[in-house]
Amino acid sequence: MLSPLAAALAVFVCAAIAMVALRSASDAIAGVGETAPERVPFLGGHSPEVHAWSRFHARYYVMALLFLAFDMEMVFMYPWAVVFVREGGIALAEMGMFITILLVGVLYAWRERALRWA
Amino acid sequence: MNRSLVVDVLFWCFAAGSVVTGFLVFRTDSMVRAAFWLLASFVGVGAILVLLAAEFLGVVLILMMAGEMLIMAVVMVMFMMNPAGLNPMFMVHQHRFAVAAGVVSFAGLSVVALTVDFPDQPVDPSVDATAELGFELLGDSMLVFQTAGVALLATMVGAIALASRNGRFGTADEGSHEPPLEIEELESP
Amino acid sequence: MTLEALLVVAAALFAVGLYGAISQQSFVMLMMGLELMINGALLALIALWALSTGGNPQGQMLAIVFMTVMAIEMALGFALITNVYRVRRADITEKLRKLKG
Amino acid sequence: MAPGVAVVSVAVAMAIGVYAVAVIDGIAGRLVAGAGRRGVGVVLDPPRTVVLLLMQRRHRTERADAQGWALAPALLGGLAATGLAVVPVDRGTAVADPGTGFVVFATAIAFVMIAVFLHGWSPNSLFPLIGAYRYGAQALSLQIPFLLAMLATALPAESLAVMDIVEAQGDVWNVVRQPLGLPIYLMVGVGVGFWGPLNLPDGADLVGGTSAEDAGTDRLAWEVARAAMLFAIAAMGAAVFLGGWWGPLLPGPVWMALKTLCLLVVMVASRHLLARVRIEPFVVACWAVFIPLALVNIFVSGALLL
Amino acid sequence: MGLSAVASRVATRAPVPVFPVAGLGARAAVDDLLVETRLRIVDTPAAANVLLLAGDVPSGLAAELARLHDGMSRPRTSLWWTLGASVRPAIRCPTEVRDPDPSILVDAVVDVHRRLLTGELASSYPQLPDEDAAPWRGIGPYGQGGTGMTGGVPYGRPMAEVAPDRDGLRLDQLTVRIGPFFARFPTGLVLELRLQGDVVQEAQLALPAGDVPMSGVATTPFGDALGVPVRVSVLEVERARSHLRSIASALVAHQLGSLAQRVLRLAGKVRPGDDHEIERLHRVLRRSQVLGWATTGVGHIAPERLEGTASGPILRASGVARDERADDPVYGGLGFEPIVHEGSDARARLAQRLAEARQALELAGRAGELDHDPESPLESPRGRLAAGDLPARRVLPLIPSLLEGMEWGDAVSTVVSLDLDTDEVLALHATDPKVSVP
Repeated sequence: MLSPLAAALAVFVCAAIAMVALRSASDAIAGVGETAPERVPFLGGHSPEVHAWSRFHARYYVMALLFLAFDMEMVFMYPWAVVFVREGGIALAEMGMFITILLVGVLYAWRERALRWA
Repeated sequence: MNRSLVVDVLFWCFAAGSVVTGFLVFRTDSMVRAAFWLLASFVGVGAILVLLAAEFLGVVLILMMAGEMLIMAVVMVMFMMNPAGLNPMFMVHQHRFAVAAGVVSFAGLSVVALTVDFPDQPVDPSVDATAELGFELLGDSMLVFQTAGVALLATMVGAIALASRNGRFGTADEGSHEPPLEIEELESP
Repeated sequence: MTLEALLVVAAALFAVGLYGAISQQSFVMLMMGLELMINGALLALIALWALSTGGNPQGQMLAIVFMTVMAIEMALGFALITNVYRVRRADITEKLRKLKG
Repeated sequence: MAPGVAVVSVAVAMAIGVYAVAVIDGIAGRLVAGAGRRGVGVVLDPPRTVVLLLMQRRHRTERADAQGWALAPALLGGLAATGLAVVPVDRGTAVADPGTGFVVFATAIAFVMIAVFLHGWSPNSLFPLIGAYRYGAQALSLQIPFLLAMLATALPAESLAVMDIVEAQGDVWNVVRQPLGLPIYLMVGVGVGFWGPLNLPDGADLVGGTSAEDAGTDRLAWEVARAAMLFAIAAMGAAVFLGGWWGPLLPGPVWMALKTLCLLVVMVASRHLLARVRIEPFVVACWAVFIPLALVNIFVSGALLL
Repeated sequence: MGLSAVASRVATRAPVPVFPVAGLGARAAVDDLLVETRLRIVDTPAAANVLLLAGDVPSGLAAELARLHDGMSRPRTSLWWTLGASVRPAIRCPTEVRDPDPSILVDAVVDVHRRLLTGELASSYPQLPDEDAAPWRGIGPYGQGGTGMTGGVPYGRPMAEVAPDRDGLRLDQLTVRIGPFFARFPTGLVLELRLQGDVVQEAQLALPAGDVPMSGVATTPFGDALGVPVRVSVLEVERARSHLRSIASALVAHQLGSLAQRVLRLAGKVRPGDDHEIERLHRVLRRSQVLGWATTGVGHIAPERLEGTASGPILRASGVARDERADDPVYGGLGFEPIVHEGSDARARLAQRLAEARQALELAGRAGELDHDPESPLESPRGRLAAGDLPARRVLPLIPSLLEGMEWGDAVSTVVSLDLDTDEVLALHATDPKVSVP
């Protein structure tokens, strides 16, 4: 007998292994090996001048930082949701206050156009 | 099979995994791999937390770390030269001192852990830890909870003001002048 | 899985993190060291909570605060790195030192 | 549940789900295209394509991150399986019903972004790379509305176990209690499964995006994992919004299957009816519209609960 | 029968993954293959087993064609659908199909694919020699071809260099040449881009020179109308078809492939007076929001920038009521009035084409036996057409400045909304390798 989380873990591990196995299975059927020109990344006919791996400018970095802070609210909300009905109005008020404070941050980001990048 | 044996085996797997992947963070050339090794280390710790009856905390730690480590990878790739480790690299300073500090801190902390006699008071498995946490959140630790909210708001505002180029005070890098271009050959081992 | 074993593992994580935080030149790698140290501390905290304090709910609360601190550290750290890079084009600690003043 | 039974039942569910996605997609495509009713192809083409992809040689790019490339579809498939495992099929029947099943599912959803990013990063090629980063923006914006829309359903159950959440819908389904929740859930669900209008990482403008360099089983594994993820999202939606096994006359699992199928049809058909959205307005919409809406959903349904 | 034999028999019945290359005079035929259920048109060579070359692929693109071929995964083969062309493609094609009937082509492709899977036909060999992009082994401490952390050419390619950006962050800029076989662009269009992240910092046209037979341009009714009288109804139906095909390719670019199939089917069967069919299509498109969220505000061109450059629907979508047909007495007698849309963006251009397609069928229904006089000005679906004055020649120079600062998805939407003609783009290679900015 497995505890539920262990069952979930077992399912995860087995599915992942199965996917890797599936992926490798064709190497036996279809063969492996290719020449240098066959490994050139596709750009529509031209070969790239530089490696694609670079200091990629992810222009949404400000949104990502906003996410880092805002995502934390989920940690507080899960336990809150469990006791919400038992605690009643006080729970609603407290979480309302907490969320309102955080939403001010989102509002600020939106006003500063921090969510846009192009 | 004995349940505690299974737990022990799993614990040592996760423990070894999280320490080894934690170490690999500093031993890989690719920044994406480094971030995802760190994620693996957190997942290992999260799994240990689950084994320790802190089921909610463990799972939520893993949940939080997915997003955080993705951002870590994105930012690392932006701000590292040679982010994918196409050329091998080893960007360290005061390496010997760092190794010594690591070893000493490990030894010291381990000695503390092994010598100090902590009270033996295991958590009651019948208690719903998540609900406990919820009551704590809305009861005694209410102030902590709200303070966290304010701190997070301050973080958001601060991060946006710092990172965003176009704020209400004008362009962030205006008036700064670029340092002269310098070619530095960094030591490789 | 004893308390001692857990604390030793936590110490190992902390030590690896400390090594990284001291030795790495690049800001972002330095932050990974810090994260790893917090990771070790979190493990030690929960180990003590679960096995030594009998599940005092404040221990869990403290763990959540740890996670929040981690998020705040990352957000502000990345914001600072972005700003420093934008204004000074520095991505490793030495450059910043050299540029001071 | 014994480990073997758990794994096999999830594998069967996944296989059925993936096939269902392929068939629904084929039927919806033909209906929208106004093509003739040559039905056999819709049913038989998916397995034939699977065999074809098995016979195609895998493609590798120069200096790719081979481990990452192999790991990405495996991770996505594993996450889909985990997500499926925590969905209850009938009262007391679930592969895994941990007390935090809800958070486990959310974690599986959160890790999709790791899988997609890894998948696009690994080939060291431009279009996959752009797709990977685009999904970063998309997933980070989707994450919070998704979690919030799901979280609202935990309020009436006072528990994070999915079984309890379904159990609490005996008299009224959550879709009635929280009419805003299901649309938001489906929208972000389509986004998490990067399907249809929200298929930005593998989009047509990137000629395949993160899977542009995939051939043979690489492509097969990725498509299978993605379809399984869609299925898992639909199944979870059926459980937490549409009352899972609750329903008159028919046995519980049948109801569960029907409800899952309904949501799956809606999600899969969106691909043929809605155009690709632009990433930037989408990110703004997530933060400025969907997060506030999801919060309103939580607080209004919470207030009504008291 | 062995397992692999069974497998290949099953696999031969699957839709064949085909990467099509539309050469001169073959764009419409290749686009129409989308409706064939036995083929699966794919966007990248990695996913394809069959490389379908249609029409004349100019010899100037030989190197790119070889690279495209080598990018396909095995088993693979190439097939040439001649469509009246005579110049052989630059790569070896074991199979040729001379019949222009698409169903015969599909049969041939399926057969080739079957033979490929069963081993009767050998998978084609790489076209290019097995050499790295640059010599790199053995130089530098790790053999990366240089020293230092960012020096050298690891694995045969240099790393990207930093460049300034409007964001103030000096991060790496990727220089890439996209095309000439990029599925969303007309064949032959090559854009040299500098990308930072997914944003286009700088765009340039890089049309390779080469000999292109000019034959392809003349095969459409509009090409004929330059020299001889052509029925107005024929011209107008052709205009409607062209607009519908353009809308179909925009739908494909916005991930609505099945809707695009419906539009292509409609394009294949429209007759004079079928404008109600397009009315129905218009309702479907409005419902599916193609004309909405994906294209509004994308690719905005200020009307004054269009002065002297683009004509046709692009111009009229910016609110300028200029149409060569308005000066044609024949059209005047039919009660022709130019349609205009405001907006100047991709959405307006799509709506413009849809409205013009409807109008064209209406006109065709009324035109009866009337002929277009070769002396009168000629308005092709893409704008004013005269001998030696191709609409694409005036539109192409707009692209570089238009794309600058655009996110990649929007850039693709914009190029698609300009409805460049493959034949014209390929013909420009021959006549004028440097398209000058007016």
